[in-house]
Amino acid sequence: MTERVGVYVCHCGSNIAGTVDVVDVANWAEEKLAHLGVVVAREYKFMCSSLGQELIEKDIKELGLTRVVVAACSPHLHEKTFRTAAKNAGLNPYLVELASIREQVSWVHTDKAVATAKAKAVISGAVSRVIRNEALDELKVPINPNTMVVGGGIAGIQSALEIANAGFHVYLVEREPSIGGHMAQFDKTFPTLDCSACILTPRMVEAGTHPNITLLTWSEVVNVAGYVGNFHVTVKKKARFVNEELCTGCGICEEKCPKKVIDDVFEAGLGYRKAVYTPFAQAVPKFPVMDKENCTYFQKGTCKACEKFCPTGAIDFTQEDQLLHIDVGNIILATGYDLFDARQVSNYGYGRLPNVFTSIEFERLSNAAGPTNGTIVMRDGKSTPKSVGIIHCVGSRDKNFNNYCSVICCMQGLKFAHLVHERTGATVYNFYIDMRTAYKAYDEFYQRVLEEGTLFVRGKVAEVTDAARYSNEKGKLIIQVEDTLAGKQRRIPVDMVILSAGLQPRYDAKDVGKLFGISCSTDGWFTEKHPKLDPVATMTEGIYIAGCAQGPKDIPSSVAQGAAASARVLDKILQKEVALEPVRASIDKDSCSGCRICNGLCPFNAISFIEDDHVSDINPALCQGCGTCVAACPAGAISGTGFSDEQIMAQIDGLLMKNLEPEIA
Amino acid sequence: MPQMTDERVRAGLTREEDLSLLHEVSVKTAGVSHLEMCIQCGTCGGSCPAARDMDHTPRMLFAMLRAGMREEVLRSNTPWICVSCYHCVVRCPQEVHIADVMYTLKGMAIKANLFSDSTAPHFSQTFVDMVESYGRSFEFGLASRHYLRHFPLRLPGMMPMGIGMLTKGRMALTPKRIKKMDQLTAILNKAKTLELTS
Amino acid sequence: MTEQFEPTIIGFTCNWCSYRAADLAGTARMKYAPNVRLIRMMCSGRLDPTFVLRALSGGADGVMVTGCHPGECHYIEQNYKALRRFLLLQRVLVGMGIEPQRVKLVWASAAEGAKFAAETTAFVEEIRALGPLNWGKADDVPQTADDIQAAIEQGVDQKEAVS
Amino acid sequence: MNKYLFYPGCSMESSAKAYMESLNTILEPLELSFEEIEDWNCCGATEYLGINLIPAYSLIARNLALASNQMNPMNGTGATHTIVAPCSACYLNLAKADHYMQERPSLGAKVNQALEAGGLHYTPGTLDVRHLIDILVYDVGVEKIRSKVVHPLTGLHVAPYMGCMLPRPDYKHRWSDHEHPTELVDVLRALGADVIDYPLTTECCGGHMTQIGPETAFELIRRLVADADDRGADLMATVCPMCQMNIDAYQNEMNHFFGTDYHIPVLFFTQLMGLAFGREPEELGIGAELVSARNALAHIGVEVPVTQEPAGPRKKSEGLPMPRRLNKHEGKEVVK
Repeated sequence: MTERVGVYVCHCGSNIAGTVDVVDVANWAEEKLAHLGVVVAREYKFMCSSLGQELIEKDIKELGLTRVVVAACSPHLHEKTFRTAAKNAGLNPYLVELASIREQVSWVHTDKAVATAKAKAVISGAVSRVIRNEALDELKVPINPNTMVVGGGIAGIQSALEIANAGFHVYLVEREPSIGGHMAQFDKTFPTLDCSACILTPRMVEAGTHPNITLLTWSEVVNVAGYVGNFHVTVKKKARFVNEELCTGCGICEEKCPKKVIDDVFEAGLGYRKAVYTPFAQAVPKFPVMDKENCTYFQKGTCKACEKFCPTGAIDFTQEDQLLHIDVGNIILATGYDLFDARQVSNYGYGRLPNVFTSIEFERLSNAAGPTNGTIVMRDGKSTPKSVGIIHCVGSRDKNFNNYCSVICCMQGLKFAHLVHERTGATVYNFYIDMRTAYKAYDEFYQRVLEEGTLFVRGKVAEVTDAARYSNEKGKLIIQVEDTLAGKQRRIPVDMVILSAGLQPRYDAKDVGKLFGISCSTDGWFTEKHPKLDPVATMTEGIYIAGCAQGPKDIPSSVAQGAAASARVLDKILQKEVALEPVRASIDKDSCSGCRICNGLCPFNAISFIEDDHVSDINPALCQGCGTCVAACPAGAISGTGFSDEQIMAQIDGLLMKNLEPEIA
Repeated sequence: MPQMTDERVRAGLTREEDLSLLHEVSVKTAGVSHLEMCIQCGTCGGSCPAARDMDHTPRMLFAMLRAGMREEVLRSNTPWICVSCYHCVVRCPQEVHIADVMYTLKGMAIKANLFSDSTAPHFSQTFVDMVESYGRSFEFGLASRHYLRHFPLRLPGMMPMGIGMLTKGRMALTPKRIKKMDQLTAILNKAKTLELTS
Repeated sequence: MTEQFEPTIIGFTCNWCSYRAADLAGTARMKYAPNVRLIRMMCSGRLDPTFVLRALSGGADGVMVTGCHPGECHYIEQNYKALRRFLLLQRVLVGMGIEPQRVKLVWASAAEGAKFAAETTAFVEEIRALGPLNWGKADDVPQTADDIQAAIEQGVDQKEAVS
Repeated sequence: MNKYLFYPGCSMESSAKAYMESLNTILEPLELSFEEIEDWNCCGATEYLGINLIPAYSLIARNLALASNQMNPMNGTGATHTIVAPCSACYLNLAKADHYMQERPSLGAKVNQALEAGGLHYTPGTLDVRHLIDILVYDVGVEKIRSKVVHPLTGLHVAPYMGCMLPRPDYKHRWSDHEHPTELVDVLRALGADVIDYPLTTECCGGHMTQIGPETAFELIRRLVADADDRGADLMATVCPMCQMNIDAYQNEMNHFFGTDYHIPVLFFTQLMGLAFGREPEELGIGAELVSARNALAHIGVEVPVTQEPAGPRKKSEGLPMPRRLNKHEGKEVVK
């Protein structure tokens, strides 16, 4: 059957008409493309206006159009508009094609004749294609109202609480024994200097006791299958060797455990913990975990002190890792960040010079619940520093390490300066490249630290050394830097150096991204759907991101993103079902040879192999429509709706139409 | 004319054509200089082991390049003090090829005859003369020519060392010459007609 | 005087990065050569090499394939597959007696309107220099794998295409 | 037998003869074979680059072109595309030319244009430019070195001095670190030496500043020597002729300049390897250093014979005044 095609050429005011002879284009289309089925071609000042849309709707109804081409702006702008118009007039929306003659023609070329000819070619391509379009229906799938939040830092906690408070169930998965994340390690929070634990702990408790939240700590997601609304997640709940039903969290096991080990995680290597432990006093849940690697019983076969003393018999050496299968409709990833390993900047001496500390070490050092009860001392554990240098941008804004600004380090450095000053009275230097104190009440904090007498040196520190050049440098750490405002190289001897280390993506962020089917930026942070307008959604429907997993940010922004992600999830849950774009691949089982070439190509695991029939099959809900398998199928058994071979081939031919006058092109 | 420049600089004026100075230096530098990427953090000036003898730190020099202060930059002793230790290069957060930019500035200063101290350019030139004549460096010839010209007063103090070097067989009194000197000369003569322009 | 040869080029662009880069070039009113006509695909991984052959046999003098930068693919990693196919395709073209540099692979993110414009203009000039495509007319069709490799190395700086 | 192309550099025949002599003694036990590049020329040190760019790179590239021609007949005999330089400055120049000719194709094209005038051509990337210690640590291996030690240097406190141009700029990411590399430390430890913690290990020796701005250079030498002395070093081990020359030959003048009295001998690491492998000091050029290592080596039972001092131009040196300290502009002229 011959299609009846309508072509609509938009002037876009003078945006298109200024460079393209739209009247000529319309006349040409009606005449020269008639053989493809064009029955009408019109030009109009603003096609996207309601009058323009009505024009199309009227033609569809009155002229019985079966296909529509709108030559206007980029499809990314108004494809939806014109498809809706077609739908209103009773035409399947996928029978409408946009020909971009603004972004790709009138705005980028200057010669009117050339631009007009190119516009014709573009329209010819679109018409050739549209007559091969098929009517498609959106896929509707129901939404499972349960949600999984991965990562129990402040962003994840916030997300979980928002959704739980709205009355829906949340699984909060955390890799460590307790929720709380990095924030639990901090002493004070800038700029208000609230005690971090004081504001965080109530949230942790709320999350731990909320009837709508299932807390899965010491657990990791190991597999994700399914699609928006219907994810099937496998969570590995690592053996705690403590029966959570029986444990009261009394702490006797930890007290009696004879094995003391350095706590590299929570205490950042500055403190000790036992082999059976809760990482910190306010941990949620309160149940300890047993560290098999260090437990004397597991290593040597005897001890069991914990078991002997446990008043409720909760210690269980036979416990094994469990795999939990959980179905959810949406997932929020709030997996946080890793601290930049400052040893990489070998000129700053961390790891070689004892009195060089990292920011997280200093957090623990200044924390009243930390290894020194909040006394700021040097590595010997007793001397108070008389002078302290705080170095900003360690590992950040540096092409040798991480290119980006880690956002929090300036404020963190200022906070450290304040704490050192307040608690030791030491002379404090801050070395910075640019002082970045944007956001509410941040610059005021900078003013305050200036007022307290902290000395600021604008210059990226070149090195920290113990090689004294002059007698006053003996026994000190010398910070060598160009004071760029004074234009002189300076050597400043101090007792202690704190490296305000940057944030970087979790070491396994790439793998986690793959697991959940989302991508990472070149820096390694999870990529949001739109950097400004859709910052917590991802390109994979039903997967959202919040907090530092998306990029470095401070606590207020993390909390805001946590809340934003839950708003997006609640929106989905309340819609009860979700419509999926019908751009999908499908396999013609009769043509499929069962070669399985396509099986390995799909990053979304949408293609499975049906052993019985010896053919491959595509799950339309998992398929994202990239088309890679379509291109790869040697048997031509896979077709892509919306982007079929026929459509693309026809478009190629259409674009290459001759006699466009002039022959640019 | 230097006086004119001083006037101009004092008045804070920059000629349009001087704004291309940074680009010019960048183009003439081997490798991709990344000079335009400098964020003025001072890592170079802080790292430099010889900064105290420089009239401007490398960072300041780069700011002056941007400002189009051609004569002031080419007159600076900074490139001549640079010891090519590459501390700044590996530490630079913007991967600016600082040491190579210094070589470029030296070459430009020599061409423009704008250096305030001739010791270094003459040493380099003497060294190059030896290499161009013999294909190998010739320490004795170099040292004797250079010290006589620039450090006549240092010679006495150097004598014990020079004698030591000679007696311990560490300095030859006659130069070594490569076999295909004509080949090398042809290469260098051709090379001298070429310049990096893009 | 002979008129300047105006090549016809078909561009296959990925919906997420390079098509948006083209949009951005437009929004920013960057000017580039008008010889390229674009086809939007969801992903550069959709590129079936036969599309390129169809375009070249149908009158195009060159084909430009654009996708997201490696590591930034909207579909995780499909642009790597596009890269693999592209490299293979070049060999096939050589085998057919077509200069492999008539196809070009460009990575352009949605933010790289300027890059898109510059690469397009540069490619048009490259094809202009090659002259019109005489499909299958070349006498010196390379025969051995080594010949093919040599022809590719001579013609295309593959590293540049990848980076 | 691992075969390599070898670029000795000018110093190896003169001021660093001891380096060459000692290097020759360790090749065989470590099963290394070096084939010298035929008719190599000076790399231009740090001097030519500041005068005229294209000639400077062409000068270096001639060596690369010669080497790449020479590597062909050796095909099939091992790592033939590797060119070894024992001097850090030569190493850097060769590596740099190879690297920049790739990074800046326009430079590569011009350099080749010049080379063609001499009938040569070099395709950047053909050769792998490496330093001697890189070969010893990463190809030969520390274990093998340790296995050849017959006279451990136990009790000898050595400051490991890598110098600057070796670990930096490190175009190929070869070194363990740019600031505190471990390669030399590992070799010296394998010899049994007591390696001291020497944070200045990659600081500059002054380079050509000993020739053109002695006050700058003396300060750099002072820092190195003073810190080594502070930390109890008996001697310093180096991997570069220029470093050895500066710290050894100018130490005395530096002492005069600052009124200090340091006495830190500087030996090439290959000399220490030779000693540990059981060679005699004379075979290793020990004694050629101006700050004598005799006392330092006596600690570990090595006797260095007194070298005769043949008659030199001594007569003219009598009765001359002591050197004066130099002011910044003394003895220099202003060119207009």
